[in-house]
Amino acid sequence: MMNSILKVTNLVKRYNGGTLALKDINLEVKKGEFIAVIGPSGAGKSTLLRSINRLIEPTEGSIEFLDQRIEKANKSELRKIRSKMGMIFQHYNLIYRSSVLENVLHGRLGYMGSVAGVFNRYKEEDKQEAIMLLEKVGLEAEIYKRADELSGGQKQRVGVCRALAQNPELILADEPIASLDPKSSAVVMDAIYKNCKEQGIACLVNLHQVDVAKRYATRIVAVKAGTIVFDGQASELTEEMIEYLYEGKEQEMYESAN
Amino acid sequence: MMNSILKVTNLVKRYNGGTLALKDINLEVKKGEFIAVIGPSGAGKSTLLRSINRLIEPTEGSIEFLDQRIEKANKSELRKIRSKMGMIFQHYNLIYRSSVLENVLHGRLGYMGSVAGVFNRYKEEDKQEAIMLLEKVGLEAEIYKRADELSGGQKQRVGVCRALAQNPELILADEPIASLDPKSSAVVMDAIYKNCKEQGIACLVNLHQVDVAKRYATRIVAVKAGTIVFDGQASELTEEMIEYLYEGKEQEMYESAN
Amino acid sequence: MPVPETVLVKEKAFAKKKIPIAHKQTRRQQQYFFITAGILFVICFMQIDLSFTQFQAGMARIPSVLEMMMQLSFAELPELASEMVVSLVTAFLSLVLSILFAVVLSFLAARNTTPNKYFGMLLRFLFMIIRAIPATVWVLIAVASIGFGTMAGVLGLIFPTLSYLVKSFSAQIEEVGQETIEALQSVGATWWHIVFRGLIPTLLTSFLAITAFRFEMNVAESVILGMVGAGGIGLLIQGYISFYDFSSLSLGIIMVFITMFTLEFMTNQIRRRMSH
Amino acid sequence: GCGTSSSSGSAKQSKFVIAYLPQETDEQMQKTYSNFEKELSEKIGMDVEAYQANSYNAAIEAMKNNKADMAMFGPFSYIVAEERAGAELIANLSNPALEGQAPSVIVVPKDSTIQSLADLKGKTIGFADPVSTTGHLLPKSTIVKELNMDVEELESKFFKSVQFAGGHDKALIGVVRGQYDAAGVSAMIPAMLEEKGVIEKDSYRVIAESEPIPVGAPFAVRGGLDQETKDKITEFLLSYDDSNYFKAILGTEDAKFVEANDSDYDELRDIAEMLNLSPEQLLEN
Amino acid sequence: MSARNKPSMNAVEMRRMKASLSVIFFALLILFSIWFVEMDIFELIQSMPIFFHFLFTDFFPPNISDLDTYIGPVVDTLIFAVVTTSLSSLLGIVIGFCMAHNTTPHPAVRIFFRGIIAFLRNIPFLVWASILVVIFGVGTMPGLFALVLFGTSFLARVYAESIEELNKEGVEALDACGASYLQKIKHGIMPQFLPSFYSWTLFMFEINIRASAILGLVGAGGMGSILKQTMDLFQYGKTSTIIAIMVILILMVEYVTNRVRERLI
Ligand SMILES: Nc1ncnc2c1ncn2[C@@H]1O[C@H](COP(=O)(O)OP(=O)(O)OP(=O)(O)O)[C@@H](O)[C@H]1O
Ligand SMILES: Nc1ncnc2c1ncn2[C@@H]1O[C@H](COP(=O)(O)OP(=O)(O)OP(=O)(O)O)[C@@H](O)[C@H]1O
Ligand SMILES: [Mg+2]
Ligand SMILES: [Mg+2]
Repeated sequence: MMNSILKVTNLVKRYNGGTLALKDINLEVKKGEFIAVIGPSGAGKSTLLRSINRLIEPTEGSIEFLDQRIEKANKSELRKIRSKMGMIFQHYNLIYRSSVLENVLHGRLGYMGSVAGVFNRYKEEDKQEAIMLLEKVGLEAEIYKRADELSGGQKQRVGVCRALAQNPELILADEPIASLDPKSSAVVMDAIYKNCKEQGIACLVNLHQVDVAKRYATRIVAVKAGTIVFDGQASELTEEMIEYLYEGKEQEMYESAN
Repeated sequence: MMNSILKVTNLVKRYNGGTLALKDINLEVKKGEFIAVIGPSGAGKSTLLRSINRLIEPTEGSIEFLDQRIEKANKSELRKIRSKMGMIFQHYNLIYRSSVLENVLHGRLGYMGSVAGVFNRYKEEDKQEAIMLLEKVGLEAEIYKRADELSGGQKQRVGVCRALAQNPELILADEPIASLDPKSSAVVMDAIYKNCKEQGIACLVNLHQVDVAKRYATRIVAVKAGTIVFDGQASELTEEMIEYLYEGKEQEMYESAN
Repeated sequence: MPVPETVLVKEKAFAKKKIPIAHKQTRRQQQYFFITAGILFVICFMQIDLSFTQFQAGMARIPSVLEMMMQLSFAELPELASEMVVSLVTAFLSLVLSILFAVVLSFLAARNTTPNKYFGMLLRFLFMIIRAIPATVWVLIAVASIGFGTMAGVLGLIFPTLSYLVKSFSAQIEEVGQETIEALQSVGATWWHIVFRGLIPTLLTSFLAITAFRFEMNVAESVILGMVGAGGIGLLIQGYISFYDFSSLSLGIIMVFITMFTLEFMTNQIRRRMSH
Repeated sequence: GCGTSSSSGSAKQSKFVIAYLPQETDEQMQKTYSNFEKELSEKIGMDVEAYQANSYNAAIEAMKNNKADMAMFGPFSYIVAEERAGAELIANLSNPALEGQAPSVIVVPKDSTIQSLADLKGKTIGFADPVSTTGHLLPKSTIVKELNMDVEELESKFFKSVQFAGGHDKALIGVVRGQYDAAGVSAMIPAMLEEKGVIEKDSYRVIAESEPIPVGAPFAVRGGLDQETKDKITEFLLSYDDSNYFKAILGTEDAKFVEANDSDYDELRDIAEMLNLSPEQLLEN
Repeated sequence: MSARNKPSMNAVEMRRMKASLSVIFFALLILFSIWFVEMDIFELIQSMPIFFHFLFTDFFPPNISDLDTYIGPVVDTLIFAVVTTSLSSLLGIVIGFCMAHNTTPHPAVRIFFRGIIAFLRNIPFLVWASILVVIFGVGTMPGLFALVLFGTSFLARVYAESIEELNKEGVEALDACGASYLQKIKHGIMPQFLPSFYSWTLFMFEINIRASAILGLVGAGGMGSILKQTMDLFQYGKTSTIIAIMVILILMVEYVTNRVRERLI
C-alpha cells in the first residue's frame, strides 16, 4: 500500500448511449510499474485510461491518485492532479501550428497560472528541461520546427516529451504506437520505457500488439468486454489466455475469410 | 517472355521539384507472380507502382503491359489498360458516402461506356459477381452499409474486392496493410494472396514489413533511393541486405534515441 | 472454389429481381431532398407570374442598355476614389473591431468550449437574432445615435460582421474536435490555456481565411450601406443610378469591380501563404 | 465626424451638422458646397459639417438625438420631422421656375385606353414610395379628391392593386414596360428619363396633374438650438445668394431662400391626414 | 544549445520578423483608419446609451396589429426564395463544376467562368437591380433575375471551393479503375460533394430570405419592402415583428439544415 500511487476501485462507466464500457474495474498501480493494458477492440481500454484522468467522467467507483480522490476533485484540484499525470495519445494530439518546443512546454501549463500561460511566460529552466528531453529522444534538430513538419514517429516522440515535461508520477499512453510503422514504434516505445524507468514513473499503456506488451511490460492487464480478465506478469500470459482474449467478432470474420 | 505480362524498361521518374524518384528501373512480371516491393521510406516504391498505371506520368523509359505500351497510350487506351490492372491503396481510397457494393462495382466502370456508368446501369451479373467477392472476404453482412461505417480492415477488404472486380491481370497494392492492426493485416493479406493465386493474377505489393513480405511473396524486389538493389526469392534476402536496405535517416534517429 | 449453397440459392433469386446497390438511407434521404425541392420548386414557380413577352422585350432591350452603359466619363474619378477609400476603411475598421469581440465570443459560444452549456446556447441564439436584423436597420440606429459620418457606417456594420464571425468561428472550433482540447486538458491546462495555447494556434489559418472572406463581404456590404446613408462609394453610385448618369455609373462600377477583384486576389494570396 | 455633443441645447456646442435629404424634384445629385459651410461657420462661430443623408428617417432620428442641427427636408419629411424631432422651419429654398407648376402627374402608357382618372377602376397603379410627397401623397390625394372616395375604399375596392415601385423612375418604367396601368410620379421624372434614353420618347401620356402646393425645400433646425443661433442662421440664409450653392444643391442657379412659415405646410398636413399618413398617425406607435 | 540549432534559430527569427512586420503594418492600417473616420471613443461610449435606448424602446415591444397583412409578403418571400434558390443552385452546380480545378473540363473553361462569376459577384447589387429594372420593368421578373444572379454568383463560388476540398483519394482510385470523366463525377465526386451541396444550398435559402430587400428595390414586394416601409413610417414596432418573423424562418431553415446534416454526413 505504501508505494501504490493509483488505486482504482469498483470503477463503472456507462456511456450516455447506454453502452456499459467498464464493469467493476479494480486496479492498483505501484510506483515505477510499467503496465501494458491489452484487449480486443472495444474492450474498454481507452475508456479505462481516460476515466483515470477524467477526460471521461466515470459513472461509479473511486479513483485514488497520490491519496487524492480524482472523481471527487473540483476543477482546480483536477488541474493539479492532471498536471501529475502525463498522457500520450494514439494520434499524438499535438498543436500542429506551434513549434516542437512549444508543444513540449505545454506540459508545464498545469503548473502555471492562467495568465502566465496565455502570455508565453515559460520559465527558463522549463525551457532548458524541455530541450534536454527533446535531445534525449533524438529531436535536437527539430526543436524549432513546426509540429506538422515532423514524421509520425517524430510527432509521437514530441508527445512523449510533453508527457515527461509534466514531471509526472504516472504516464497514461493510449495506443501510442498504433499509427506508427514498426521502426518508429520501436523508437517510441523505447523512449517511453527508458524514461519511465530512469525517473521511476509508473506507466499504463494500452497496446494492440501482444508481443510488444510482453517485451516491455512488467505487468500485463487484459481487458475484455469491460472486465479485467487477466492481471499478472508477462510470463504468466498463456497462449490460451490470448486466444480467449481476442476471440470474438473480428475473429469470426477472419475465419469466414479463410 | 511468353507469359510475361508486365515489362518495365529503363524507367526514370523525375518529379517537378527535381527529385529523381526512380533511376533506371527494369522489372519484368510474369503471370501469377506475387512480388513484394520493399524499401525504406522515400525509396520510390509508391512512385514505381503509380508509374505503372500512369497515375504518375513516367519521365523516361517504357512500360509494356500485355503487349501494349502504357506510356504511349492515349486516353481511351489508357482507360482500357487500367481496367485490366487493379490497384489497392494504403488509405483504401473508397468513396465513403457510397455503399460497400457500389464501391466494389466501381471496379467495373472501366468496362462500361462512359455514359452507361453515369446512370448507374451496372449489369446484373456484375452485381452478382461483386456480391460473391464480398462474401468471399467475409463482408456479406456489410454489403449495403456505407463505406464509412466500416472498420479499417473491412475497408481494405472492400478495396481488395474492388480491385478483383476488375478481373485484372495484375494487381498493384501500395502498402495495403500499413494502416491496419496486425489482425486485420493478416485478413487482408490473406484475401489478396488467396484470390491472386486462385485466379492467376500477378501482384506487385509494396510492403514495409519485411516479415510479411517474406511470408507471402514468391519474389522480392528491394528498392533503395530509386534503384532496384535486390530482386530475387524471399529465401535469398539476407540479413545484411535488409540491414543495408534500411540504413539511413530513420536508423540514425533510432540510434541517437538509444 | 467451393461455392456455398446460400450463394447458389441467392443467385437464383438474383436472376428474377434487380439487385439494389445503394446505401438505402443515403439514397432515401437524397430522394427526399430532391423530390421535396422539386415539388416545392414547381409549386412556387407556378405561383409567380412571368410573362414571356416581357422577357422577350427585355432581351431585345439589352443591346441598347449595354450601349448606354458603355459610356464612360472620368469627371467623377477623384470623388469616386476618395469615397471608395471611405468604403474600404468602413469595412476594414468594422472588421477589426468585430474580430476583437468575435474571438472571445466564439469560444464562449462553441459547443465544445463553452464554459456553460446553456450560456452557449443563449449566446448562439442571440447572435442568430442579430444576424436576422438587416444591416440597414443597424445603420439607421447607428446614424440616429452617433450622427452622420463614417463612424456610423462602422458601427452599423459591426453587428452583422460580428454575428457572421461568431457563427463561422464557432463552427470551426467545433470542427477541430476533441483531440486538441483533450491534449491540453490532460496536462492540467486551464480554459484560457486551452483557448490561447491550443485552439487559437490550430485555428489561426482557418480564422484568417474566414476573416479574409468576410472582408470582401464587408466591402461589398459597405458599398451597399452607403446607399442607406452611411457614406462611402455607395452614396455616389446610388446618386448616379437615380439620375441615370450612365457615364459616371460605369466608372463607379469599374472602380468597385477592380477594387473587389484586387481584394479577392490579395486575400487568396494571403490564404495560400498562411495555409502551408 | 460624429455629430454634436449629445447634451441638449444649453451646453456649448462647437460643431454644427447639416444634413441634406434627397429632393424628389432634383435632376442631379446634391453636392455639398464648402463655401456655404465656411460662411455659415463664420456667421455662427461653430465648425460646420455637411452630409448627404440618403435615408430620411435616419436624418430625422439623428436630429431628434441632437446629432444633426439643420436639415434640408422634403415637404413631407419636414412635417414628420416637426412632429418626431421638433424641427423648426426657418426658411424655404424655392425654385421660381417651378412655382405654380403641377408637382406630380399621373401617367398611363401611350396607347392605353385609360383617358381619365375614373377609367382607373380595376387597374393596377404604381407609386414611387409610401413616404414620397410627389410620388405618393399628392397624386393619391388628387385621385381621392377627383373621384370623391375615401382612401380605404380607393385602395381596397377601386384599384385592382396599389404598388410601390421603390422610386419615381421605377414607377414610371413600370408603366412604360406594362407592369402598371398607371403611375403617380413627380412631374419632373418623365422628361428626365426620356432625355436619358431610359424610356422611349412619347411612350407615356399624362392623364392628370396635381394642384400646385406653395412649398419648396424646407430648411429646418433642431428645436433645442438657442434662439440666437437660430436667428443668425435665418438671417444668413435669407441673405444668401451664391448661385453656385443653389446649383450644387438643387441643380439650378435660379433658386433662392424665402421666408417660410410652418402653416404653409398645413395643406400638406391635411392631405397626409386624408391619406392616413399624418405624422400623428404614423408616430402613435 | 549546440551550434546545430543556429540555422533553425535564424529561420525562426525570420518568421518572427515577418510576423512582427505584418503586425506593425496592420497596426498602422488600423491607426490610419481610426484617424480617417475620426473615431472618438469618448463620443462613441456616450452614444451607446442612445443606441441601446433606441434599440430597446423604439423596437420593443413588437407591434403585431398588422400581422395578417404580412402573410402575403412572407409567402411571396418564401416563394421567391424557393424558386431562386433552386434556379441558382442548378446554375451554380454546373458553373461550379466548370470552375473547380479538379473537375473542370478544360483550364480555359475554368478561367472563363471564374471571370464571369467574379464580375457578377463584385458589382453592387443595387446596380444589377437597377439595370434589370431598365431592361425588364418592375416586379417579379427583375426580382427573380436579381436574386438568381446574386445566388448563382455566390453558390458557384462556394460549390467550386467545396469540390476542390474533397478528398482526392477516392477519385484517384476510380482513375485507377479506368473510369471516364463523367463516371468520376457521378461516382466519385457527387457522393462526396452532396453534403456540402445540401448545406450551402440551404444556407443560400436562408440568405435569400434575408435578401428579400433586393425585391423591394425592384418593386417586387416581399418582406424587405415592408421592412423599409415600416422603418420609413417610424413604425419600428412593426419592423421588429418582421424581424421576428425572419428569425423564425431562419430558425426553421437552420433546423432543417441541422437535421439534414445529422442524417447525411
Ligand atoms: N463516447 C462514447 N459514447 C458512447 N459509447 C462509447 C464512447 N466511446 C466508446 N464507447 C463504447 O465503449 C466501449 C469501449 O470503448 P473503448 O474505446 O474504451 O475501447 P478500446 O478498448 O479502447 O477499443 P480500441 O482498441 O478500438 O481503441 C465500446 O463499445 C465503444 O463503442
Ligand atoms: N508528388 C511529388 N512531388 C515531388 N516529389 C515527390 C512526390 N511524391 C514523392 N516524391 C518524392 O519522391 C521520392 C520517392 O517517393 P515515394 O513516395 O515513391 O517513396 P516510397 O518508397 O513510397 O516511400 P513511403 O514508404 O514513405 O511511402 C521521395 O523523395 C519523395 O519525397
Ligand atoms: Mg481505444
Ligand atoms: Mg509510398
